Amino acid sequence: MTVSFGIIIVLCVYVALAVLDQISLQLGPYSPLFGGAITGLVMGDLKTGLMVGATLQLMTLGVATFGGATVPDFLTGSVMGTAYAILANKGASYGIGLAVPIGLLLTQTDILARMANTFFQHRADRFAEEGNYRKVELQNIWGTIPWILSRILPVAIGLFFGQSVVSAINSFIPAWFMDGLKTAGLILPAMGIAILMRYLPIKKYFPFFIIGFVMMAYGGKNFSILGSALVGLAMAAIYVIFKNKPTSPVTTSGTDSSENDDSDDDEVEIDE
Amino acid sequence: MTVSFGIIIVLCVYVALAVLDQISLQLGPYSPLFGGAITGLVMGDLKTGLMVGATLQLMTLGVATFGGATVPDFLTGSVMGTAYAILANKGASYGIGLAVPIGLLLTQTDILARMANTFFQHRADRFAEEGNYRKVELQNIWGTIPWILSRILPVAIGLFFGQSVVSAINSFIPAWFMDGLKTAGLILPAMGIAILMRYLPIKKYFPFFIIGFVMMAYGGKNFSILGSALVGLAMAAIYVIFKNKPTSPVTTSGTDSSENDDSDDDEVEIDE
Amino acid sequence: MTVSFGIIIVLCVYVALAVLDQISLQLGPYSPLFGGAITGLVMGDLKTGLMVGATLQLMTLGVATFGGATVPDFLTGSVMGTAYAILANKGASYGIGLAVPIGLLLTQTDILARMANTFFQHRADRFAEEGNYRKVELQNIWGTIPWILSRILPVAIGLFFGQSVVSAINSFIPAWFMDGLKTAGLILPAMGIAILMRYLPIKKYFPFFIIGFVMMAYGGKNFSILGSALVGLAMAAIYVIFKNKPTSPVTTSGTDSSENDDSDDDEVEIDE
Amino acid sequence: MNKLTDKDIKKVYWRNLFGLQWGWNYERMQGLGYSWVIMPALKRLYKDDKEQMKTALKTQLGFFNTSQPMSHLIIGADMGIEEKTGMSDPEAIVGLKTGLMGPFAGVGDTIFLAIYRAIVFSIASYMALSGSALGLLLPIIAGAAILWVRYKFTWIGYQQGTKLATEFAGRMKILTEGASILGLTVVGALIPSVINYSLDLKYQMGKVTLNIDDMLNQILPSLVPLAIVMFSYWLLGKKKMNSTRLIFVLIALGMVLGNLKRIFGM
Amino acid sequence: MNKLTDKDIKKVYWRNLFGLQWGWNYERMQGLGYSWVIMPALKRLYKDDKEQMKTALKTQLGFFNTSQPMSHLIIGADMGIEEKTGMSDPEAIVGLKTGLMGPFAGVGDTIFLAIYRAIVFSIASYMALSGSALGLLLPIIAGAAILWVRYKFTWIGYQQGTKLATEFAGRMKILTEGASILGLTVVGALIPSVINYSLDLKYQMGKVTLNIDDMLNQILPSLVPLAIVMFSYWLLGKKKMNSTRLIFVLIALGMVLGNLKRIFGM
Amino acid sequence: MNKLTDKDIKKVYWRNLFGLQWGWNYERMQGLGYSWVIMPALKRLYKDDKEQMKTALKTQLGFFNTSQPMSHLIIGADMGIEEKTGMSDPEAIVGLKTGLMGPFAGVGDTIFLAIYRAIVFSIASYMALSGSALGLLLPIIAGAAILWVRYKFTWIGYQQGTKLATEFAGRMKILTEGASILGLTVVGALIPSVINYSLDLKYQMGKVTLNIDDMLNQILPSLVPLAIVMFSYWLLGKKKMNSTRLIFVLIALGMVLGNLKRIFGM
Ligand SMILES: OC[C@H]1O[C@H](O)[C@@H](O)[C@@H](O)[C@@H]1O
Ligand SMILES: OC[C@H]1O[C@H](O)[C@@H](O)[C@@H](O)[C@@H]1O
Ligand SMILES: OC[C@H]1O[C@H](O)[C@@H](O)[C@@H](O)[C@@H]1O
Repeated sequence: MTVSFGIIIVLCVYVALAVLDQISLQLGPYSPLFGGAITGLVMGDLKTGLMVGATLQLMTLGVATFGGATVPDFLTGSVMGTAYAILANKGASYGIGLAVPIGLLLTQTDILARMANTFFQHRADRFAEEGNYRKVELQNIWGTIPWILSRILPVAIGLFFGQSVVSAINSFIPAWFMDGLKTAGLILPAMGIAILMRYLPIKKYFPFFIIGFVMMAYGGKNFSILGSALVGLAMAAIYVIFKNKPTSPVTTSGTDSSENDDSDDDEVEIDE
Repeated sequence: MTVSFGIIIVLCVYVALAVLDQISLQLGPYSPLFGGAITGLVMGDLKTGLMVGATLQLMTLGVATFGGATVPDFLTGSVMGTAYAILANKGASYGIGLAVPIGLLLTQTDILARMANTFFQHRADRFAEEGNYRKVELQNIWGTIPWILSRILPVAIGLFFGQSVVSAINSFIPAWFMDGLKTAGLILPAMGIAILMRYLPIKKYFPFFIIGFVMMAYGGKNFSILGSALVGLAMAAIYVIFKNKPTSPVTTSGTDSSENDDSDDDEVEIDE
Repeated sequence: MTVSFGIIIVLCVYVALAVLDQISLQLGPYSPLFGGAITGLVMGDLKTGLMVGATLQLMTLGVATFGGATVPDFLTGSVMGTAYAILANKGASYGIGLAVPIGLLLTQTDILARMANTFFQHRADRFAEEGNYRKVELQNIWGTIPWILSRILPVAIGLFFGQSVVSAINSFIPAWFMDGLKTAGLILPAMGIAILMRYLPIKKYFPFFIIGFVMMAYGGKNFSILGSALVGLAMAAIYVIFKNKPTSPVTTSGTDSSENDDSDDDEVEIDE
Repeated sequence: MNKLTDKDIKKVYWRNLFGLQWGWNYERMQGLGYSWVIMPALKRLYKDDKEQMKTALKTQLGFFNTSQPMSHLIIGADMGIEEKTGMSDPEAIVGLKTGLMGPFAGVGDTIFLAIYRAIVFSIASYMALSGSALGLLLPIIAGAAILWVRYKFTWIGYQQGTKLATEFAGRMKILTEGASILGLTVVGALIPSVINYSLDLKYQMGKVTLNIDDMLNQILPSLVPLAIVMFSYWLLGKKKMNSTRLIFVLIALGMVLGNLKRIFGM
Repeated sequence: MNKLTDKDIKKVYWRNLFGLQWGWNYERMQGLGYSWVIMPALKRLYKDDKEQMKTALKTQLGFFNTSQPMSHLIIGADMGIEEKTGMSDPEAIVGLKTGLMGPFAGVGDTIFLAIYRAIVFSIASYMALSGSALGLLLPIIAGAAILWVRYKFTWIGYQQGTKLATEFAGRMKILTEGASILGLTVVGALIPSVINYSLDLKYQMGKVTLNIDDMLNQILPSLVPLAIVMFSYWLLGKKKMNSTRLIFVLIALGMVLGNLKRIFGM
Repeated sequence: MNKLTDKDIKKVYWRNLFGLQWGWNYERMQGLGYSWVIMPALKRLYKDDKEQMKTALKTQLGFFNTSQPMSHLIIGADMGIEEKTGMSDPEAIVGLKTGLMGPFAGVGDTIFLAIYRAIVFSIASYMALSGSALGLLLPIIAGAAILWVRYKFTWIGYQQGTKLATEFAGRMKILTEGASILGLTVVGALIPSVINYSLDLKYQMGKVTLNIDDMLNQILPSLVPLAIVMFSYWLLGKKKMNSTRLIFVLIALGMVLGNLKRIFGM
């Protein structure tokens, strides 16, 4: 089984849109979750796509481009991992195992795109000297080209040679290596979490880290990330309330019954 | 089956005592829970009474007469709902469905009673001018009459015509209406809760609302209102401790062993 | 079955080491848990030893010699309770029942040891007058003798007469008494906890007591002491953070990506 | 002037327990009841002085409204002051009563009407739902404890007198805040616990059945009850909306939700 | 001078949504994008004044980098100020932009890149794992809500102008702290929820089987995931270590852990 | 005067680990042990000065009592000061020792005797109850970590000297409060976890069986254990009651509770 040209084109358009989503609206298409799902849908095996995408997504939750830092291209990893899994017909975990190294490999193309755009920046500088604002404007639009190419090229090439790649993997890569990759996939989320811990002031606010961990470690199946986020939100709000108002203001709660309380008709919000 | 005179009299006496309980000791008889239970007991079907009463109680937990506001008379609703359910022999949910509209209908009698008492207030004013304190005293005692009548009359009438009412309901009210009432019963507690939210300063202290919700939403069957109240109490006490003592006082805990600690023999209480 | 001399000697050496552990490193041998386990191991029934030791340990968690207070000798109780249980072949609960009264009985020997050492203290005073520091040093070393004897003697005697003691118990002590002891064992942990409550400033910080209780009471099997300790640690740290820094310092979290964050390479710790 | 006896104080306590609201009316609310409750003290102090008695009666029949359990503090303080100064300055008495009744109503209603009831009656109700009438003892026992608190309040009020007004005022603010925190925690917890409604919608999509409730639960348990509560809360903030009208809205909503299957012909 | 129309503001909003990072480059980061985004305002203000336009273009092409959603506040404020003072003091504009971009990046990335993503995409992923593609709607819906927030931000920035710089600064500190608290709670919760690795080691000792995982769980659930995270955190603090290298370390670790049985010949 | 060598400090650390309480007695408690522990330092400093040595010996044999792990800080500081000033001012040394030993005992006992033990030994015990002796390693490992902390304490004390007394004092208060919070949380959690007693009473009422334990659990889980603890706590506050007598009370209570069925002839 090879990937038809039609499918390659559709997926190329998709990753082009996805990278634009990533640097603008961030609605969803840029995420490995969507990458897997869309690829699965297009290639006729949505379920495998959902598995690969969702697993990869959870694996990279904390990975984000803070301050323009470059991170592995897990979206493309997700697209190609899913495609290879479906091609090889070897199940989702096969695809997940491949997605990580592919994402790693493609870190460089992201860097190239970000470097290439310096070219347009300099052209814009030149036009600015002339006061030619229309031409300045144009440079930013050209900037989309390197972004799009950096995603389309690897996907196109990877999918075109898909069958050969998969055969090569199947014949050359030993079982222990795939087992290892699988386990690596299980522990890789540690990276994203560790990045977040470095990014956030954990030394100052470590108690809240502990509380989050304990809630989830003991709450287990009954608890969820949104639950912990709500508790975190509550604690953050209590902190802000305390810090902001050192002296307790006169509260006017009390005898007014709700019937008379028609002066405010907003939903619950922070009252300040 | 009709309701015997004996039962009607017993229940009338009960609702008279209950309304007095409501405006004084608030020990329990005034609650829909007791209303259902007592009616069930008197009419020989305690279990149905408990179901109707308990469900109605949970449905109206947040409903209270803050500042003299008038609320539906769910006690009478509970009494008559239970009675009708037993008469019709249609199970507790039938009774619950009827209790709500009955309670709503009787909102007005409560208002009438509260208005009627203005009469005694004015008489008392007159006797006060004369310094006749005995007569002043008497007016407050007369005040019980409107309260009692406002509860006894509907119950007596409603029970006397009980059989006809039930037949009318059974023949005229369509199934979808009873289904709707049942679902309405399930969502009606939202009203009491919303009233409490309007009554309490939720905009200022919303984090605690979140915490209460999250504990119960995720704790599920393992958690309870008392549990959440204990946590709420702890948080409230921490808040009060913090606000009251901005500077940390010297603690004298330490080397004294418990054997020497005979100076205080009280149970745990707030130490201030 | 009697206890062989070899076993008696081994256990005597053990309790000697254990009492030294208790007054110095407190690594573990001094605990009833180890007492039961070691005795069980030596007498060929590790499992019974673990049961007796662990149960006794949980029963006495809060019991500690704050400020030199004397507490029952539950270590020796654990050793002898285990030995008797194995001798009588009556299961762990038999041994637990005996361990408590034995521990109580031996409270006095601990007091004797602590009194005896006054003798060496006075000798040291004398040598100090002479400036004879070597002799002063020696007195502290002699101090170990009363400690060791206070543990070895009861164990040696108790084990030597073990068989007779067990027979006496079996023939004289009624079933209801053993049942009672068993139940007493179940409620005895209340003592240790109450001691801790007296020792700690519960009147000032009772909210945290409530939180600990509620977490465990409702968390049940899913929660643990370490979990509650972590939450307690978090709350304590939040308290300390708040108290220490009344004005919020400028935080420098933010745009630095983790890659540049190489200035600190420590693990999570309180940052001050 | 006469002194109040312990028996007088106790009489007032008993009357307060029962009769503060017998004569409740829209014009003076607990005004009529207040005069009846404090009458044993008035008799002791002014029986022999017709003029003072008249002033006292007129003063004590004035507007009054507060939380019943808290009222003991005020009536106690009132007795303490009148015992010392009689009716020489009725303004001061009125000031005490109206000054304290507002904040006391706030904190008292929060604690005794809202929170206490929610806790005690929800436990008793859950017991009743599992078939045991014994749960009904719970409100009785807990209620008896409150009667004891009210007894204490009477004496505290009486002994502190005016100090109560000045000192409690500051404390009250912080206590109200504490009560609000406790109250809101319980209110939050009430939502998942007493609203047991779920959509009960299943959707057949090809081979898979989509259980809408399961999906919503995966996002947040009790999401639908929370949404209904938030909707009700928002409605209550609207002009012309009150709690009785809200009931009609919710009944209408129930009619729709309860017949979803009929409506969609499922 | 010309005034900005509502349409101008909206145009800038739309451009900001899409194009702030199209021209992202290592030299000026969002500098090129910034100039494009604000261009509709520049055109309105300086179309007829070539010199001012030149200054404006050069100013707005300078280095800029912040969190995208927060950038609306800055660009809004920039427009508000230029509308009043034009390009008379370019330094002030540069000061505003560079002064705010740092703190805004901190709080914005914490909230929108770290926390928001972790929550929304973890829920969606768990839904996907249970076979439902419907979860993919969640990020879309929540993302739409953020677009609305960004719209509001534009107007707030525009209306507050310089006040934003002074007033928000103080608020920002406390907001960042709040965001950190929320963020760290979620980060702590992520560990047991997304790292599902367990040692899967059983040890045969005589008759008893020792389940190492069970024993570690008795000490603390998710102890192994916690240890791996702590190890990664510690590594990231080392010189010469970065997140990409950490991946290789973790893959190597996975190779070992995934083949424990092979290694020990079990 | 001589300087202390690193080896001296280490020697004192080792002696402190083992022998501070060998000579424990009711008159001076850890006084005898203290002199033995610090002897290597005394030898180094005063070996050649008989008079100073005498003063030192007498000073160091005085009353002393504190938490063992915390004692390292005091002994360290003592060495630091004596190294500088010798025995010129014995009062200062006594002041340092007695000034710090009280607060250090409080916080040290809370952390190391109460909380640490409760946590580590409860985990180990639960492991033992499930049949595994491996849990016994836990206190050993955790205990070794504490020996390391004690090592650090020795050096901190030595290097900070008098500063310790002044600076730590302020910190100590807040640390004690923190330790109390941690401690009370654990104590609260201990109740449901280590008191496994339940009434085990069933009551036959007509057709229904009343399970008293179930009913109490519906009110509050672990209500009976809580009640027994509160009763014990209250007893301990009574004059003439101490922990040993409490044991007898609890055994008596156990005798009754354990024979309820016999008593009621059920
Ligand atoms: O950190 C601010 C900002 O920096 C870069 O521009 C990108 O990585 C963005 O995603 C990020 O929000
Ligand atoms: O709000 C104070 C008070 O007002 C009225 O008198 C009644 O509704 C009482 O139940 C309430 O406590
Ligand atoms: O309280 C301080 C100290 O006192 C005595 O020396 C012993 O009981 C120690 O265990 C305790 O640490």
